[in-house]
Amino acid sequence: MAGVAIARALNMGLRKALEADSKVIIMGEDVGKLGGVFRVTDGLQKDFGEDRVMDTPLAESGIIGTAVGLAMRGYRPVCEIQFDGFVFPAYDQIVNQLAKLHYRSQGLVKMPVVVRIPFGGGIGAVEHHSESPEALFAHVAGLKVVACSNAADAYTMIQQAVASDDPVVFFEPKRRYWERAEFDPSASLAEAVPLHSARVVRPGRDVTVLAYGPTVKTALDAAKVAADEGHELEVVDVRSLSPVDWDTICDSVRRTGRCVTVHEAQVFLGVGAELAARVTEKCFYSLEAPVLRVGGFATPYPPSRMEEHFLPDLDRVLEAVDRSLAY
Amino acid sequence: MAGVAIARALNMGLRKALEADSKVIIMGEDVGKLGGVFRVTDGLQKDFGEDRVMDTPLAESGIIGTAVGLAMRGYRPVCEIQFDGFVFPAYDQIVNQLAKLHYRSQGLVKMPVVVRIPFGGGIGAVEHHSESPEALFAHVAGLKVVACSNAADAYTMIQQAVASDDPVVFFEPKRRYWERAEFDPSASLAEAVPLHSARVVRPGRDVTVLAYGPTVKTALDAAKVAADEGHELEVVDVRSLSPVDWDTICDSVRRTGRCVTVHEAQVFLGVGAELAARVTEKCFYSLEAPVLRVGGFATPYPPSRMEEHFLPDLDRVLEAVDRSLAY
Amino acid sequence: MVAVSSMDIATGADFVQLLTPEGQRRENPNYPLEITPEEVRGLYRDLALVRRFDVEATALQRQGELGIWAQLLGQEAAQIGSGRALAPGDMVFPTYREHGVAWCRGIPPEKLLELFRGVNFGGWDPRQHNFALYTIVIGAQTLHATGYAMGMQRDGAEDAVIVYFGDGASSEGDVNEAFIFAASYNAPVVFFLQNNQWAISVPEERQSRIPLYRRAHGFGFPGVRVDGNDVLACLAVTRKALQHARDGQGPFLIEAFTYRMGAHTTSDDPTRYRLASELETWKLRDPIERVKAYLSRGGFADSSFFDAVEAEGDELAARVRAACLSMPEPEPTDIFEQVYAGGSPLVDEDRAAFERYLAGFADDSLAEAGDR
Amino acid sequence: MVAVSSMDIATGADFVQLLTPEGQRRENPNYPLEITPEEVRGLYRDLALVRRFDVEATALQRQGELGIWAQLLGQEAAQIGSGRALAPGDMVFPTYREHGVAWCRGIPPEKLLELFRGVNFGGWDPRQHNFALYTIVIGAQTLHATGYAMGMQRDGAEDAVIVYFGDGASSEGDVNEAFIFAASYNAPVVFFLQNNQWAISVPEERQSRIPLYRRAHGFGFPGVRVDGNDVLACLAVTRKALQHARDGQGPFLIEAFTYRMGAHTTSDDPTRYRLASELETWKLRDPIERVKAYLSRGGFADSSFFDAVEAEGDELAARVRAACLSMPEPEPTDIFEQVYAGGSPLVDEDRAAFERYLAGFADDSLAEAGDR
Ligand SMILES: Cc1ncc(C[n+]2csc(CCOP(=O)(O)OP(=O)(O)O)c2C)c(N)n1
Ligand SMILES: Cc1ncc(C[n+]2csc(CCOP(=O)(O)OP(=O)(O)O)c2C)c(N)n1
Ligand SMILES: [Mg+2]
Ligand SMILES: [Mg+2]
Repeated sequence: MAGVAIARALNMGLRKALEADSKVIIMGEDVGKLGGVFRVTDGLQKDFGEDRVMDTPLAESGIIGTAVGLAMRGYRPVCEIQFDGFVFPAYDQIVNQLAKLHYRSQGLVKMPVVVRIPFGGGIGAVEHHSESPEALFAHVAGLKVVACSNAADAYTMIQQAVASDDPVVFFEPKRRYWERAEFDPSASLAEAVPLHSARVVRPGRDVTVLAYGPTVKTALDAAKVAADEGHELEVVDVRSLSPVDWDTICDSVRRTGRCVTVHEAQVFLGVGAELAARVTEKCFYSLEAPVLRVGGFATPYPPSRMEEHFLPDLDRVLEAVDRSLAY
Repeated sequence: MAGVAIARALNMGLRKALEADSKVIIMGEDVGKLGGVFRVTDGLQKDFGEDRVMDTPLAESGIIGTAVGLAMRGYRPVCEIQFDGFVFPAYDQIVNQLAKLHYRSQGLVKMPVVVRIPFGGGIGAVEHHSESPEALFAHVAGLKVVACSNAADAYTMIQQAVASDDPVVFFEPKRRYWERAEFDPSASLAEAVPLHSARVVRPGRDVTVLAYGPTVKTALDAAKVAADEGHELEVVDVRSLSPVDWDTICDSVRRTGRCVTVHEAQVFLGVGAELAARVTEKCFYSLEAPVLRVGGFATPYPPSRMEEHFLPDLDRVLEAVDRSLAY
Repeated sequence: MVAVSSMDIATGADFVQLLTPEGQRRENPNYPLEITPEEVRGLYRDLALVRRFDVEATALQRQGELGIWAQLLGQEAAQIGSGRALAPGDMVFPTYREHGVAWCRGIPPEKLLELFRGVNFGGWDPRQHNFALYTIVIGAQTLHATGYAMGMQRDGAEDAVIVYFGDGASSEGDVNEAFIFAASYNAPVVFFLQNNQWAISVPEERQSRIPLYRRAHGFGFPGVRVDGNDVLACLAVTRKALQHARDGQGPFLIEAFTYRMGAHTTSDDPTRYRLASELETWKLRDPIERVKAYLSRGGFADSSFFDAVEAEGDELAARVRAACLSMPEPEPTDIFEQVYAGGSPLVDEDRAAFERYLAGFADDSLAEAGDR
Repeated sequence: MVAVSSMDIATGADFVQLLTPEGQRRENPNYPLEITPEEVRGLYRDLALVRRFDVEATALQRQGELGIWAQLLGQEAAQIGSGRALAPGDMVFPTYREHGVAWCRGIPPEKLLELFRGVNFGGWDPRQHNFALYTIVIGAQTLHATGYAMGMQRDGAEDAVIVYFGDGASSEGDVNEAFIFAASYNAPVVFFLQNNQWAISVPEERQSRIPLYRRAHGFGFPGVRVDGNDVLACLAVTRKALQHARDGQGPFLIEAFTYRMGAHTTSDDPTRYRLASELETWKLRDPIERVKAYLSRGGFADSSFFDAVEAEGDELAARVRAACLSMPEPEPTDIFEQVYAGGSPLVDEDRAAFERYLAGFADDSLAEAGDR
């Protein structure tokens, strides 16, 4: 079908999920009549009713905490957190309850809950609207964490996340919501690549670039420019941040011998730290250079007039690639 | 002076801080008459009064949120979180407010707040009482994060943390609270090693072992055994998890060419990931082996009857050391 | 400041009591209670047995068989009264102290020891008993209860949810958000607050300067205070609250005013923060004595009955002790079980490495004859 | 369910109003107000100027000069009435919409644009104006306000704190914990809830099924509802609440019942979730028109006065616009400023690397004549 924007693809995927299972419900702030501030739930309340697409009181802990109770009752809540910076009031319910209940109950209590979080910067927003907290969830055992980077994946991955019997924190690349791509919405979910697999989105022999969410496009843009300069970058969309698909990643790094990671979150203890540490451990003898990490600085997200400098861009990726090649 | 337990050393340090500055106040659950469940604030309310050593309502977000307000008014609150697993209700106030206010106010608003957290397992407790959430704070720009491992440091570091004009998350090695050490409480704070420095606690030439908090003792015990087997481990107490003292650490790794990290938190995206990634980047040509990481498993903290297997012990450290030496 | 002493309140007017500390029946027009001597004897038995069980568990902890134990001593009436008001389809969300309610839900008492011994996080199937796992993070379960009740609404079920929490818990944001969601969606949930007047060492006055049952009025639903040491009052009020929820009238808050006669847990030392005299006063309001007095004075039970219950208690205690001592140890590799419903390669990798590591010892001990 | 329609309440009895929508003075024995025509003219001027400023800021956003703007349209009386009740020593904790209160605290309006333009997170010194930075995380500031008030208590200060929040915010755990801490410590803080009936697209009924001012009663302190479009009532009630706090009587909740006449922010589209007719009804209760009617009818002001204020507004708007357009851009390296009071090698390292990186371009552009 013709080009579809990521936000719209998510909307289509959620609609499919609501149709597929009457236990699926959507809850959050402004997800009803407004359709969410990014319109990801546009029209869903109208078609599925207020019991299944529910505006909640303004309380994130309440949203996740009641979703946990609904899941105990057999429902499959999909919770929307309006912006990345506002997930923290719900952090306790996510970390201590949602993530641990299956383990604590020795598997008797399932937690098929999806927590949707638009993340990352670049939209000129005010503070708390441009955060990248993914590492704060990926470090928590019991959660699964994924990030989509394009419309086709958005459409498929959101359905896979809703179908998962484990809690999934689902990160959506805010500043790419309007990027369009073509895909076949009738393709069967069963034949789609598994939710927790990475994917090589551009092959290349010189340097492996690991990215996810909004920085996948950045990496692809960088690869184009690098190609003109005679360097073939292999871009891997990590897609699943917990668990990570090490086979796909290490297979690439063993071929290129060089690796650069790219995300918006601050480098210090960001997902890139785990990628670097484990890739080094698994591919030690293949590495020509240390894994280099490109990401946000060790500062809070700055006022929007400075964000273009904070966000890893094509040039910062290429600069790291050059440093890697210089080893 | 004669051997003092860590819990007692912290109590002495807090008393000194209360004496040194009338703006210092202690707040938390059961810190008053009870003196805290670990008696770290024992006797302080009696001597400094209820306005300076304050039992709070049972609400962690309220504790940190009001501490932020008290700091705006010029106070220096020291907040006790009763157990590691109970800090999460306060996570939003810590991450979005406490950590960011100095930056957001362009330096006009200081946040001299200490958040004390007894952390780690090994005391046979029920769930949520044995967590190691340090990475979840070290990844947050605007916070400083430290962990003490012995009574002498506990006494000094808590005073340095209270004296810091930045928010400090202060991790205390729960299961080592009763370990004793001798130190001179009259030594001047000015001459103490800086709060954010690491320290070589046992020199050795073969492998650098990086540890902090409760695992420093584990590492030292391992070093003794390794010595019998002819391997000289250099044990570095990382002490400051944000910022990290890379000079001390890299100086050691460049000499040994091998590095093993040890903490109780799960390895995946634990502090060891950043230590491994950056040490590899900074010492690439000196490394004979990849940095190996010993830590908790990728599971929630298990029921206490299994915790001895979950916690990195002497043997798991030695096993990693052997693997490192095998490269 | 408007601090209210607990005592005033407990004797105040806005306080439901159907059985006085002396064992006198009182009528309350709002909470009529038809109850046969036989039923009261049943309640007495419940009260006596859970207390006996609690005493045994405490002893087991002292003897090192449990890591810690949270005693219910003094709160038997609040738990049995409310627990016996429940219908089978109702769902219960407890804290870590609701041993009496667990008893009413048919959970074998020895199962309650497993969490405290540290072999698992709860030895029962929440679905089988409609009794959730104990929740230790204060207040968190009130939101789960509210969400579960919202699910019942969607299912058109005729059941209700009851959630237990304490005076200290009432200060947590989660509990107040639960009140808001429950009121907003008119969810069929009964909030059962056991005000035992202490949150470890912190007195209830630190949490609220007015009686806690009034908290509900500010959120737009009913709240009443009941004598938490009066099993009949707790039964009658909880029945009414559950009916209120079933009838689609939404949430209801019950504050059971009681007293924690023991330590917070076996790790606690109350002498550091409260006077022994306080305990003495409350012994006079003992939840079990007043039922015994009522049964004896009314000629509804004689010593043979009380002796029989005592004997039954000792048997129960012996059975629980035996079960505790013979409780199987978990396998080290149980650590890796059920982290995810769908599994995870990350967990599998750790498990494999750990198994290799354990195997390594086996070899060592053969080879080096275990010289490390 | 007991849902209450806003309209009923706004016209109900438990509602303080001193100036009707038609501009008639009303007396309320509990809130006597002595006020001179001169003072009312001053209030009119405040109301008119902040509205004019708000209109200009909205226009600047439309023209791309601001990333976003949160309009106060319709809430002028709530903000000016409460803002003018403050003493210099009182401390204010705003949300992101309190432009009118900022005006009363002497903050140059153009300073308010800096956050929304994205050059910083707030262009004023909180200490100099006793006006904290805007807080965007809903409800978080209520705890800061309570803590600050606890500090005032310790200092023996005779000031009070006022904290602003919305109807949606009332559902956040933090706000309820702030009520609890404030009541527990009897802190001198006034909670000023602007109920503009909407949390973006969510109506107030979703947050509470009873009037929000009653929330305070459940926590043990006074709560009153005032006509938020009546500047005189907001002034009188806030004065009384602040005095209550100063007198050591602790917290006080004011619910200013008003209406958000504009969109939530310039990014919002209210037509998706509310009827235009609602807006029409509320235009009849406009907070400025009624003051104008009162002044005119009473002969306290003539057209020359109103014209002068309008002219002053246009000057203000022009000044604000000019200031916005000439606002200096931040330096890229400002990103690294003031992360810590004590500095951090981690930040320094990133800063150094970034400066090398920028320098690299300079070289490039010389060398490769900028061919990337
Ligand atoms: C979020 C959280 N904070 C702190 C604790 C530690 N803690 C355990 S019980 C308790 C007191 C609870 O008091 P209350 O709610 O009155 O229940 P009670 O124990 O008296 O039945 C505290 C502070 C916890 N378990 N969870
Ligand atoms: C914790 C948090 N959650 C969500 C948001 C997104 N958000 C911004 S304003 C708003 C609605 C606030 O409504 P209300 O409290 O009534 O204040 P108003 O905007 O009406 O003045 C929401 C949900 C936020 N800023 N913070
Ligand atoms: Mg209690
Ligand atoms: Mg509002």
